[in-house]
Order: sequence, then C-alpha cells, then structure tokens
Amino acid sequence: MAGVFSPTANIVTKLVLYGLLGGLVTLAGGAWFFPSTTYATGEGIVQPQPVPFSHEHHVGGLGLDCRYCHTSVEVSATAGLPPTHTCMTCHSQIWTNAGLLAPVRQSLATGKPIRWNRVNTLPDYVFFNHGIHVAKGVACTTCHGPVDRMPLTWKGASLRMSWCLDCHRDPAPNLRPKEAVFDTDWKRTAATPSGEQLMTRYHIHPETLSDCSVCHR
Amino acid sequence: MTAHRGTGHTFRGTLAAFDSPDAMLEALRRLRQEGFTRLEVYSPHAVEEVDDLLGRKPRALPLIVVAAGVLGAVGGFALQYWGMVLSYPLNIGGRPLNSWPAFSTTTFELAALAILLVGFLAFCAFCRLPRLYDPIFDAPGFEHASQERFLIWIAEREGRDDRDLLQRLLPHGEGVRIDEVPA
Amino acid sequence: MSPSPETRADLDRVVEPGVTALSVTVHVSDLVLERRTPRWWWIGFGLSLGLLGLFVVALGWLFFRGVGVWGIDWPVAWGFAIGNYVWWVGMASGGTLISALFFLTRSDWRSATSRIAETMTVFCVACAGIMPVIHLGRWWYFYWLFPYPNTMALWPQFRSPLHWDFVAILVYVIGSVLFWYVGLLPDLATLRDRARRRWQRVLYGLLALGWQGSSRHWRQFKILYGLFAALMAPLVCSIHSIVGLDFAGGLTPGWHETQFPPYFVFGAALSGFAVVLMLVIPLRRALDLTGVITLRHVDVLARLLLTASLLLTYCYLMEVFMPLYRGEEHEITVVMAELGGYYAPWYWAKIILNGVVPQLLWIRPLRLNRPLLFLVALGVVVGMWIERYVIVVGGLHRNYTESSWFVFMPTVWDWATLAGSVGLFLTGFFLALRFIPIVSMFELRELLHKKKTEGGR
Amino acid sequence: MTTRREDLARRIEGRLAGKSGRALWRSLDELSREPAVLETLRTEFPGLPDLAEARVGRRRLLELMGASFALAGLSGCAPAEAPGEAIPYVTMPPGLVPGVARHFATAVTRGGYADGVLAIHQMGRPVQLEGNPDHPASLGALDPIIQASILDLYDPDRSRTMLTAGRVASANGMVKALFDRLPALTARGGDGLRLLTGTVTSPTLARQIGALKRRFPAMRWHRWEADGRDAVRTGAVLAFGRPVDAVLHLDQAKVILAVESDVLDSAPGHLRYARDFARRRRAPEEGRPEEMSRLYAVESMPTLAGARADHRFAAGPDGVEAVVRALAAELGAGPAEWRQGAPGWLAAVVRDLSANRGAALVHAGPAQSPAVHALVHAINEALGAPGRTVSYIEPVEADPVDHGESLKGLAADMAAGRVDTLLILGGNPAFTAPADLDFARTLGKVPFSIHLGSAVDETAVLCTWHIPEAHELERWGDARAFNGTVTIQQPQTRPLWGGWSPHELLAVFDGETRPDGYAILRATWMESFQGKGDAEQQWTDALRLGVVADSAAAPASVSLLPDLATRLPAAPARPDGGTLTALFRPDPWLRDGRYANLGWLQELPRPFTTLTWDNALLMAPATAERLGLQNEDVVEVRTTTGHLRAPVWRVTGHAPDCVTLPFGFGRKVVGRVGRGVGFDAFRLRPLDHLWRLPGVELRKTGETYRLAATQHHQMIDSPDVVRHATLDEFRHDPGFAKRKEPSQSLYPDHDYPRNAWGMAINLNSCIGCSACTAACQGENNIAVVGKDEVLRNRQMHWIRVDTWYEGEAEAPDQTYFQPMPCMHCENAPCEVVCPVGATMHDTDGLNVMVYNRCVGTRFCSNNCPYKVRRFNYFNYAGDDNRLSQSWNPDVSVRARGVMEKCTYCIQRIREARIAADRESRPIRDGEVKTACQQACPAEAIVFGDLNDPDSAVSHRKASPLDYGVLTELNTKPRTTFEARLRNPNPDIQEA
Repeated sequence: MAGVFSPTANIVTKLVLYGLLGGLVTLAGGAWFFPSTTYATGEGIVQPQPVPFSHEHHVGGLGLDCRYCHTSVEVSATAGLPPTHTCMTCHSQIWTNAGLLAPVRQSLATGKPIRWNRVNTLPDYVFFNHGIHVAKGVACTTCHGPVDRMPLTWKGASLRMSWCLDCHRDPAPNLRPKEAVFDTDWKRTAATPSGEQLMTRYHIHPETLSDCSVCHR
Repeated sequence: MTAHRGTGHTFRGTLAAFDSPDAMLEALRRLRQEGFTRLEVYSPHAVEEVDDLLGRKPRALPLIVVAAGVLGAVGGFALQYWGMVLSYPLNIGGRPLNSWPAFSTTTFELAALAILLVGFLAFCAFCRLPRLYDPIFDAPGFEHASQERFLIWIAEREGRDDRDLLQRLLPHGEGVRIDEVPA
Repeated sequence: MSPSPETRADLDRVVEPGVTALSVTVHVSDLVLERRTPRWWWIGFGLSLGLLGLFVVALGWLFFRGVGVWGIDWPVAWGFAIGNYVWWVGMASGGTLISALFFLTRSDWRSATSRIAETMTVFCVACAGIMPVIHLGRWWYFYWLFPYPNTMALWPQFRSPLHWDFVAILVYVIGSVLFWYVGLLPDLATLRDRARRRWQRVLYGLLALGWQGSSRHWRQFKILYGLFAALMAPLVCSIHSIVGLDFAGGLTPGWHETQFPPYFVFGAALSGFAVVLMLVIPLRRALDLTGVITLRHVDVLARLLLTASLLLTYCYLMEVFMPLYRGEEHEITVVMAELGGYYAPWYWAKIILNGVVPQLLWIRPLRLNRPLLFLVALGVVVGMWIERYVIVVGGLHRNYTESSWFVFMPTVWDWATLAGSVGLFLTGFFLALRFIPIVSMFELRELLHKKKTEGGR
Repeated sequence: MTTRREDLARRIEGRLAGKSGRALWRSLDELSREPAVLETLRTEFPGLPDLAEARVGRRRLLELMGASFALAGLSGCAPAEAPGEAIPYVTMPPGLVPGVARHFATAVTRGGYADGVLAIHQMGRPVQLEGNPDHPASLGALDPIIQASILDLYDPDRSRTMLTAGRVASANGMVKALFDRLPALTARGGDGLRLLTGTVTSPTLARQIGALKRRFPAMRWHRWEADGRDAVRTGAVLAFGRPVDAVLHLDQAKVILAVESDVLDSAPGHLRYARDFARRRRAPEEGRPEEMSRLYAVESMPTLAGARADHRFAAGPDGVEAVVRALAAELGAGPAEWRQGAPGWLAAVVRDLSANRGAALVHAGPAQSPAVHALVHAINEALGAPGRTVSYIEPVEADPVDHGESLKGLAADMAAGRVDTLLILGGNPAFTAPADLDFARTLGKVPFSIHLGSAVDETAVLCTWHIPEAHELERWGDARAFNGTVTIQQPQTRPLWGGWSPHELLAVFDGETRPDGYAILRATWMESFQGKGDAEQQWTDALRLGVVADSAAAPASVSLLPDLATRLPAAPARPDGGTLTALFRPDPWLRDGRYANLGWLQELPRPFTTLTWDNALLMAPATAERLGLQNEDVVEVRTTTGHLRAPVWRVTGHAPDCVTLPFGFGRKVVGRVGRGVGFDAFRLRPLDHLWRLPGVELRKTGETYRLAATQHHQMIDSPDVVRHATLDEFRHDPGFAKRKEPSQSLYPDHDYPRNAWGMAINLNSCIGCSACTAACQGENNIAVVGKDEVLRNRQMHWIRVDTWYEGEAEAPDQTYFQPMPCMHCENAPCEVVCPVGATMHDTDGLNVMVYNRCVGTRFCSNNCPYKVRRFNYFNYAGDDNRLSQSWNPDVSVRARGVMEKCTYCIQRIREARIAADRESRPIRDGEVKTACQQACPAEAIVFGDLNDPDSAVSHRKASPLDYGVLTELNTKPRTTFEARLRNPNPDIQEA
C-alpha cells in the first residue's frame, strides 16, 4: 500500500511551519512597535478646531506669554483654557471682521462657549498637576513640543505612562531654570546650571517620584 | 546517488520483514557479521538490542534538555530579579526587593517549561519530524511496521550483487526485493 | 468475558490469556476506525453538550454582569470558582501520576490505563485553567499576569502565590498536553497505516507527523518520554504544592497551614485515582477491553485510592490537631466553626467520603466489586470538591475580624458554573473516546513481548 | 438668563402637554436626559461640564476597562481615540482659578436649626460640604445628614417644574393664579389664608410673615415639625411660665444624667456638645484624670449618650418618668411620695449629682413628656446648674407655638372648609401628620393650595400647585443655630431646576412677579446692621465668615414657678404586665422621611442595629423571647389607631415591655432611591401620643422579611480588639492596653525619611455617630450599592463603625464603638498577594491602591486581617443615577471588578504635598486632614506625620492608652487606637 502523502507534502509542511514562525515574529514585533507609532499615541496629530488658532503666530510671532491665555498653569492642576473674553481683548481692536474669528464673536454675543477639540488628554485615573511641574523647572515645550512653531496645535508627546516615568526617574535632562520655563526658544548654554544642580536647587527627589500615588488616586 | 534520505537508507536495497523481533534480531546479527553497515530497523515497538547491534548511542538529547533546564532557571530568576529589583523597585508589604524565596517556585516552573518545549523541539529535530512523505512509506508492506511486523532495510552496497548472499542470510524470513523506490 | 472466579493468579495477570500484539492493535484501532458509534456514546455526548451549553450561558451572564452574579461577598471573596479550580487541577494529577510516576517505577499495570488517565488529565487541566481567569473581577486583563514589556513599564508581582499559581498551571497545561501527544505518536502512526478511509489516513497521517517506527525514532522517543516522565512527576507535585501555597501563603486563619503543600498533593492524588477508576470501570466493559484492563488494574487502582485516602486522613487529623496544639485563638475559632459551625455538614461529609468510606477497600472482595468501587470513587470525587469548598470558605467566614463574620451563600450561577465545567470535561473526553486510541497499543505490544520473553506468564 | 429659563419651561411644557400622573413623572425623568434641557442647563452654568459629556467622561474610565483588550493592555491605555472636547468659559467668573478648590461659608438647616458649613467648589460647582470651624454649632464638624445635603442638591429626582393638577405649568401661570386671589383675600382681611411651615428660625422669613400678617390680619400661621420639640417647649413653659431654650455646657459638667437624651445624636448643637463631652473624656490620658466626667443614662431606646454612659439603665417610658420624679423628690423638687418605687441605684446617682453641685447636669430628650422636662429644669435648678452647666436663652424658633395644636387647628379648619388658600412652605405634612388628623384627605378639600417643596411628595400631589423649592445650597436665606447665632445662606450655584425660595414665594404677595431672594434677604440685614457701623462691611464679613457677628440669642432670665409639682399632669400609669407600649422615634438618618431619597443615608448603618435600607420593629431580646419572635419575623402591629405589618429586630439594651417604631420610612410618592423602603410608622402615630402609645398588640404572621444589617456578630469574644478599663484600673496600671509585640522580623526595616503618615483613633472620644463613614463616602466617591447587595454584605464603606456589646445581651454592661479604616500596615499582607502589584507602599509608607491596575483577584481582601477592603462586584458607580458632576473630581470613580479601600484621603495628601513642594517646604502638621477626621465632632480621629514628634498624631500615639489591633501578626499598623476608659461609680458597682 502506497504512503498517504506525496513528496510535495514535505515542502508544504516546511512552508506552513516557516509561515507560522514568521507570522509569530511579525505579530510579536507588531505588538512591540505599535504602541510607539503615532497612530497609537496620537503624537504629532493635529485636531480640527472651530477656530484655526495658531500658536505659531501668537507665541512665535507676536511673542505672547503662555500665561496670557493659560492663566492658571502656575497655581493649578489645569493650565486653563482662555475664556472668549481673553480672545476679544485684542480682537475687539484688530481683525474685528475676520471671517475666521466669527465663532469667537458669536460666542461672546450669544454667551455660548467655544467648543475646542482637546489635543492632550489623560485617562480619568491619572491626576496630572501643571503647577508643580512648572514650579520645578519643567518647561511647557518639554511636554507640549515646539508650540511656538505649531500653526495648528498637535500633541507634543505620547503621554504614555512609560514616557512619564522616564522623566520621573531621571528628571535632570528635562529641567531648566524656572525663569526659562515659559521661554519657547530657550537653549541650554554653557552658563545654564546642570540638571543635577537644578534638582538640588528645586529639591527634586526622584526616588519619591515613581510612587504610584503620585499620579493615581 | 548515496544521498541520505533521513531514514538513512539509499534508493536501492532490500526490505526484509519478520514476524517476531527475535527472528529480526537474529537476521540483523548475521547481516552485521557479513559486514552490512547501512541498515535500518522498523518495528511496532522499541526493541532494545537493535541499538547495540547497529552500534548507535544516543547522547545529544539529554544534554540539550539539561542545558535548557539550566537556562530556563537562570533566565526565570533573572526575569523576576529584573522586574522586582531593577526595573521598577516597589516596597511591597515591607518585603525585601529581592525576595528570592518567593521567586524560587516560578524559577522552577520556568525551568520545567524550558525543558518541555526544548525537549520536544529537539526530539522533532533529531527524528526529522514532521516529515509526512518518505519513500519508505511507499515500500510494499511497510504499513505492517507499525502493527505487527519487524522490518530490516538493507541498503544495496555499491557495485556488489548480494542477492545470493542475502538469500543465504535470510533463509527463514521472506525477503522482499525493491528495484526502484519512486522519489 | 464473564467474571471468572477470581483467584490470586487472576489478580496478577495484567493481560488475559489469548491477547496478542496483533489482537490488541486490531481491537483498539478498530474502536476508532471501524466500529460504528454506539448509542451510549451519542447519549453521553449529547448530555455533555447540554452541560457545556449551560457553561456557555453561565459565563456569558458572568461576563456581562460581573462576578457579583456569584454568591461571593465580604468577607468571603472567594467561592466556587477557586474551589472548582483546585478540584479540577487535583483530579488532573491522577493521570500524570499514573503515566509519569509509574512509568518511572516500570509498573507493568500502567500500560493499559495510561492513555485513559492522560486524556483525562488533559481535559481536567483545561477546566482547571479556565477557572482562575473567569474568577477575576476584570478577566479581560488576565494577561497582565504575563511578564511582557508594556508601555506602563510594569511587571507582575512575582511574590504573589497567585502568580506562582498562574505560572504553574500554565506550565502544567503545556506539559500534560505535550506528554500526552508524544505518547500518542506511534499509535497515531498505527491508525494512519490501518485506516482505509481517505480522510482518516490524511487526518492520522498529519497527526502522526510521519512517524516511521525506525530504530532512530524509537531511540529518541524512549529518551524523550523518559525525560518527560521524570519531569512531570515532580512537576505535578510542585503544582499542588503551589496550589496549597495559594492558601498557606495567606495569613487567613485556617489557610495559614504549613502542611498544606503535601496535604494538597495527597488530595490531588486521591481525587485523580478516583476519576481514573470512575472512567476505567465502565470503559473496560463498554469498549470490551477486559482483556487488557484486567482485575489487576482495578485492584491496583483501588489500593492506590486507599493509600491516598489514608495519607489525606492523616492531614485531616493534623488540620484539627495543630491549631489546638498551637493554641492560636483565631485558628481554633475556625476549627471549631468547621467542626460544629455553619459549614459543619460539609466538613463531616468530606471526612466521611474521603476518609471513612474508602476504608472499605481494605477488604478484597469489596475492592473487586466494580459497582461498589465506582460508587466509592464517585464519593471521593464529590468529597474532594467539598473539601476544597470548605477550605476556601471556612477560613474566610471566620476571619480575624469578628465584626465582618458572614457566610457564603452560592447562587444558581455558582452551581451552573460548576456543572458547566463538568460538561466541558465530558464533552472533551467523549470526543477523545471517539477519535484517539484509548489504550496505548505500542506499549501493550511491548508489554506482551516482555511477558513472552519472561516466559509466557 | 430668565429668557432662557422661560423657553426651557416652554419646551418642557410642550414635551409634557397632556401627560399626567405616572406618565408625567416618568417623562419628567426622561426629560433630565433631554438634549434640549441639557443644552440649556449647560449654557446656564458654563462651570458645569456638559452633563451628558461629563457622564461620558466619567464613563470613559469604565469603557477603557470593558473595551476590546486587543491592544489596550499592550499600550496601557487605548489607541488614541478622539480626546473629546474642552469647553472654556465665555467670561471667567471673578476670582475663579480652574482646577483650584474654593470654599464658601453658608449653612444648612436641620429641623430649622442651622449648622454652619463650608461648601467646597471645583470648577465653579460645589462638590462637597465641610463644617465651618467658625460656626458655634459645627466647629468644623458635620453629621451625616448635613453632609448628605450635597447629594440632595444633585438629586436627579428633585422636582424640576411647576405643576398644577399634575400638569406642567409655568412660573408666570403660578404668579398669575396667586394674583387672581389677592383682591378677594385682601377684602376678607386674609380670612381663609393659611401658612404652614416647619420650625422657622430664619429672621427674614419671620419678618416676611410678620409683614404678611399685618397685611392680612385674619391670616393664620401654622407650624408642624414631625420630630419636633413640643415637649421641650411645653416643659419650659410649665417650669418657667414662658418658652426658653436651654444651652448646655458639657465642658463644665462633671456628672451628667441623660434621660433618653439626644444630646449626642440630634439635639440642636449636638456636634458642639459631642466635642465638649469628648474633651472631658480624654482628660485622663492627657494627665488630668480628675477632670473625667461621669455619665449616667436612663432610657427606653438606646441613644448614643446611653452607649457612652458609665452606667446605663434601661426602663420603659413610665419607668423613666418615675425615675425623674423620684430624683426630683430626692432633691426637694417634688413630693416625697414620688420616691417610692425608685430603683436601687438612684440613691447613688443622687449622691453623686448633689456631691457635684454646680458641675452636675440633667438632660432629657424630646421624646420625654413635658412633665419630665419641667422636672429636669427643677432638678437642674436644685443642682445649681443654671449659669454653670446650663444657661437659658430666648427661644431660637420664631414665635414658638405648640406644633401639635397648631396643626390640629389647621386640619379642623380645612375639614370645616374654613381654609381657601393654603401655602405649605417646605415639609411634607400629608405624610408626617398624626394619623388621627386625617390630614391628607382634608388637604384635598382646600380649593387653592400651594406646596413649595424640593421634590414631588405625598403633599405635592394633593395640592393644586406644586412649586419646585430651591435647595438651601441654591438660594439666599438665613437661619439660626442652637444658640441663636445667625448664618446667612448664600447660594452655591444657580438653582439647577429653577427652584423658588420661600422668601421669593412670599414676596409674590407684595405684587412682585419675579421676586429677588437676594434683595429680600439684604433688606432684612441692612436694616438690622443700621447704626452698628459700616453695614456693607458687616454684610460682607457675615458672608465670608458664615456667621453674623454677635447675633447669638440674648440670655433669658427665668425663675422657676412655685408649686410646679401640683401643676404637672399625672404620671403615666405603669402598663399592666404583658401589654406593650409603642415608642415612636425618628429614624436617625431619615428623620421625618424628608431624606428618604438619599442613598448615602439609606445605606448608612443605623447605630446599634447596623440596619440599612429598612426600618424594623425594635424590641429587647427578652421581649422577643417572651413573644417567641426572631429577627426578621414579620408581625402585625395593632394599636387603637390602626395596624401595620413590620419585621422584628432585637436591640440589645432596649427596655422591656415596649417596642420602638422608627418613622420616616414607607414613603409613597418619592424618588427612585426611597421608593418602597420600610414601613410607615406615622400611620399609627396619634396626635395626643406622639412619642408613646400604650396598648399595642403584636401578632406573629409567620412570614419573614430579610433585613440588611452590616454587622452580624456584636458580642465581644476576643478581648484584644477593643481594649478598655475603668479609671481606677488605669490609675494603677496606665499601660494596661499594651501587649508584648513581636520583636524580631524576617523583613528588613524600611525607613520613611520624608513623612510617615499615621492615624490615631481615640475610643474615649468616639460617640459612634457615623459622621466619619458619611464624610468618607462623600469625599471618596464611594458608591451606594442598594439593599440586595448589602444583604450579601457588599456595602462599600471604607471606614465602618463597629459596635460591640459586653456583658449579657439583655442589658450590656458596656457598648463600644470602634471606627475601622484601613490600618495601612507597614508589613501589609494585602500587598504581597497581589499578582499584578496593584497595591503597594509609597515612600511615605502609605498602603496605596492603583484601581486601574487591579484585575480583581480579591486575594488582598482575603488576606486583610482587618477586612477593610471593598470590592466592586458590579458596576456600582456606573449604575448610580446621581448626576455625574456631583462626584469628587479629585478621586477616581472605581469601575466594576476593582478592589478599593481607605487611602488616608491620598488626594488631600497629594494636594498638600504639591502645595508644599511648590514652596519647597515640608507639609505642616494639620495641613492634611482626612475627611473622617474633618467631620468627626468628637475629635476622635487624628491624622498626621509620625516622623514629626510634635505632630498632633504623635502626641496621641504617645498616650499610654495607644494600641494597635492584631499587631501579633507583625503587620505594623499605622492606624492605632486609644483604649476606652470608663468612670463607673464605685457605690453602684458594689450594689
């Protein structure tokens, strides 16, 4: 009685086995790399906005200070979004008829707030505090990216837990003198104190910063 | 022409079938005396003496498996040490970071896991499995090797005609001549 | 094959006279290849499917609503799920012990029963493996117990007995499946070669991976099987020790017991042997295997059951004695609660079923009385479930804090999950009966050959 | 704004046209989810995140967990989905800083009396209440009921629209309807115009009503407070000839006799009293043992004061009165014949009281007869209490009258058709009125009746008009505290559903179509501030501080009238053997039923019984024994006034021969929470026996009814959990509470260099009021699980108050309360067994819990020796119907399948830590107060840094009484207790 399978069977077997192996490797690799893709993190992704507000123009161009609009960034957990009034302080004088600004004027007229689309967001179980970061010499651009060069605002960093931890475990590289925190085109010079010096100056103790309770309550 | 085909026989040769292992062994012994070297036995169950007669000693598998076990253990402990002490050290219930007694069970289990997987893979490799097709399957009567018959494959020796010799050597067994094993 | 007057000789025979290598091969493989499926199989399989359906429904509701559908409460946060888990994994051990431990001891009675035992193990482990996952409050995150690189930069907490357990059960599943499959290879080859229908030849041809039975194959096979056996024997002990540590590792009174690891190993063995008996007794008749599964097998299994029962009974005594001896207030409270409290009926049921009833097996005629033996085994299986249940809830319902004392009241969903898991096991086992050789043919050939060379006994 | 409100009203009218009764309420309920309505609401309150979105936002956490776990786990959170919207203000309210909490002082009343509170605002909305430290009645503490009023504010079941005859109407419609009646009324001089209120302490309301009376001389003003203080008032009148209020000074009292006193549970000012009492009970461990007070209690139904008493005597109502009379006689305030039949122990008590003349005090609860109260005044007089341990002030209630008589009159007039316009300002008389008045039926006869109420209740459906009442946190108002101090109530938010305040409603009579509550209130106070300096300044100070400067009631000079004894009504006859007396008592949390729709209160275990979600017929175990009754047996209760069926619950320490019927349950027309909960005891409560009704018959029905208690084992077995001793024992062996600790350990000593947070709970202070449990529930977003879940013992409270009895169940020698939060063990057993590391220690030694890492193995709970961990068996938070913006935004809302537990209010610690770090300074002692500590009226709970030797908590732990529970397990708990001391009278011990 002849055998069940023809010689091709062996080749097919090999192909199947190598296929499975390859598939496994691809899957693992994919699972490894996917989270760091901008698709997964939303990093660098621009959200459509009711008013095409340009940080590039206002910050980079006109040189407005971050705090002019994000008033509570130094004292509060949230940086705060500018109320319509803040926009109108200038735009009641200039570009008073610009079509782009119609929603702003309308908001003021009707008392209906402007509904911006969030760019950065954290899960509800993560509690982030802007005030303390600013106070310890973590600059806006460190996390939000080169805001002064963003015609439309995009997400500056992955905001993943591991990303947070990297800095909480070793803050030194990301620190700068407090007074430069809101300076969007600040460069480290020979004169600037090292990260380690800043850590001692601002009493930063990394060993306490990777406590789970720092962010999760 | 003498290319090995996994099961260690060449294209040409003789397949002898026996009803009892003892007869098979007897024949095998004689064949060895006559200097036949390229032989292979197919049997429905393992027959201890065969290996001695064919002079084959298995060594590799045990060593590989032991090595796998050691690696599994070391790797297993390293993994736990990395996770609990180096990567994210946390004060868990006031226990020491390196709670090695607590890590021991997992270490053992991972060693066992390594042994199981590597052992099986090595086994497949040594037996060249999976191998769904082999010329030997086409040999008439081969299916009996997995039931009740004991077969000896005698590879044809280059430039020699052993027909009479084999007739003489295997008088009781009913030898079967194969001219061509379709490749 | 009417039960002949059983003499000493009968009890020594592991194979009845007149059974040859060929006859075994033909009979066993024909069970799979040729024989048309008997009615009892269809009935049994149907019932199993019904229970399996119940399992699906129970899990569906569980996943939809949450673990609150079970009776677990505060302080008794563990209930049936964990009890079932320990129960299933315990019974699984039976197969591994028989095929691994007694392989190492070269016991010739093992050959005919090993396949049944191992198959049983595989499906028991399947049931066991499900329980810890579904008992999670958020089962869909069970994979957080795997140490895999993640963007949270987090690792499992390797100090937790639950994590040991997770790893152990994982290894055990893989191990028992591999052990079972490797043991099957030669027989699958036999089926491949004996099959006449095309699909059968292809199916078993694929499963056999091209096994040839060459001396090379046999050589590697022997080594690997020996290694696996040598590994599985300690592994199975480690599993149950770790399961024991799930409880002993906690400081709940009634759980914090030094003796738990061996205690659980003994318990596992007991339930394991019991299940094998429950399967062997009907199957040797139903499948006409009395020739190869002889009274000796029954006798041996019964003796093992008795031995395990004795070991376990000793643990039961210690379980009561030690707390009294230590005099630790809360532990005594728990013991007293078990002896005379809300769960006393369960406690005493476990003592009777696992400790007292098996003592009948000291008497040989009773030991050889298959219906009785079956009932005893059944009692043990039930008793072992009760034991696990009492262990889980006993310690929790009388914990250190009296103000939180409360009892556990199972809901219909608890019972459905238990019954459903039985359905899963039976379904699997019935399928195995139909599609794989339920007795290891090549081992029997080997055995018969050995017997012949030893002089025809 | 108003325009927008109106078109909301119009939209609603449209939606509801033609609907009535059931259908109406259901569609009202749907309405709350209507986009149109939501839209309007959101634009009304830019501060609130859009309701619908906020809901989604909160739920996102849950989704993250339930959602496909394909890659969710690999990446820790889901692949970037649209991050949702961000909605800024149009105009930022002055002074508001997004994300920073703000505090505003106001007051919430309870039975008319004010407790000062600070409302904590997040993003412009109040999320929580704390006591106002500057307020005399609160001193920073709060009881569960006041705390729950924030939940009441956000209760989705509150009424949202004007209703007339079950149809939705507009405000204008109501105003017009009222205007139409005015000419006729004016013509009749207000004849037929009636006003029904509860206890009124509001000066402004009093002023308005006064004005109304002047305008309608024939108008009559009726009062009804179901758990009111008629007896107290009448007692004062009997004793002094005029109503006065008594203010107690427990800090001055060395020996106290509490006659079923509510001094620690619910009396106006009870928070203040609890603090004064607790201070003296802590004296011994602070080195002044001689200052420890001694408390006697005689009572029928256990009270908190009784539980804390050094000697507690249970007696039926008659027995209690007999004791008081005998005591009066002993002290020469009554005829000698009263002495006979006095219990043996009384002599010793009398000796003790009179030995401490000037430092002795007797106090009786509102359920005692006027005679008792009158005698108590006499006794106090005899003990030299006035001016020392008690002082008398002019009544805080405006124009005090006897509520019972007042309501009786109204009912009679309604029945006789003499009432044609009835204004019911708050309250729910149709439900709470005495059974024999048949109030509900007669109310239906009134041609024009207006009900101003926060929810549609039994009264609302009987009135021709229902007006949604603005919540006290939504409106301008004023109210007085137990000592008369006035607080100006400022609104914490715009009325969520456009409610009206009583001030505004009354102003309609002055022809105002859209009255302005603010103007009305300001008018009152500007007037009274006149001539006392800068009125404007006083006004703002009053608002800022939450109290109007020196507005306390004037002390009243009173003298005891002669021959009091002869004028007293006869003592109640001792019921002949066998017949039972029914005692009517308010449920400790639901009071007269007005809080029935508040889940926090429904699920808060009642003291002693630990019952939730039900009331029960309470009786002594002996009585139950005699009648062959078990817990949960349903009996038929028959009285002269009617009958009802009620489940039985045995109360250790209850007096024999009487049974207690707690009222406030069994509401019929009520929101989703309170529906079908308990039985209505008001149905049996007659006007002339408001508090006790003799001749009750019980018949066993054979049925049983499951009751959800939270503690099933209350008799102390192990001596170590609650440690206690008498003052003398303490004097001889101050360290009695200490035990041998395990010295060596396998584990290394972790050091906590920065802070080591710890807590000390003083059992001498704890009065078992459950304020801590309630505060914790509010602060930490603890879900309400409902009766079925409590029956399975799945309640979620992070800090529970264990109640222990010692002695025989009949009359326990002692009752102990022990609050049990997480112990924050340094060697935490729970942490080791978690396979995913969801719970661990942080650098300050806190045992913290990461909810989102938890997979729900529940091993931690099994392994916790203190059983303080709680598990979300179902999606409790998600299923809760409270408005999403009422959750505390600083605390994660836990999802299904997650373990949770006390975190020492980690969110407050983190807030302080960040504040401190911003200024690079250490956290100051007292900068972090846990919610339970904040709320505790008795200062029993102290939290702080153990590394700081001068911190309050370190001082507490230095006390010789300090001990840890189950330390033999080497858990090293951070939470420890101070053992309880008792100060028994040796004479009685011998007896």
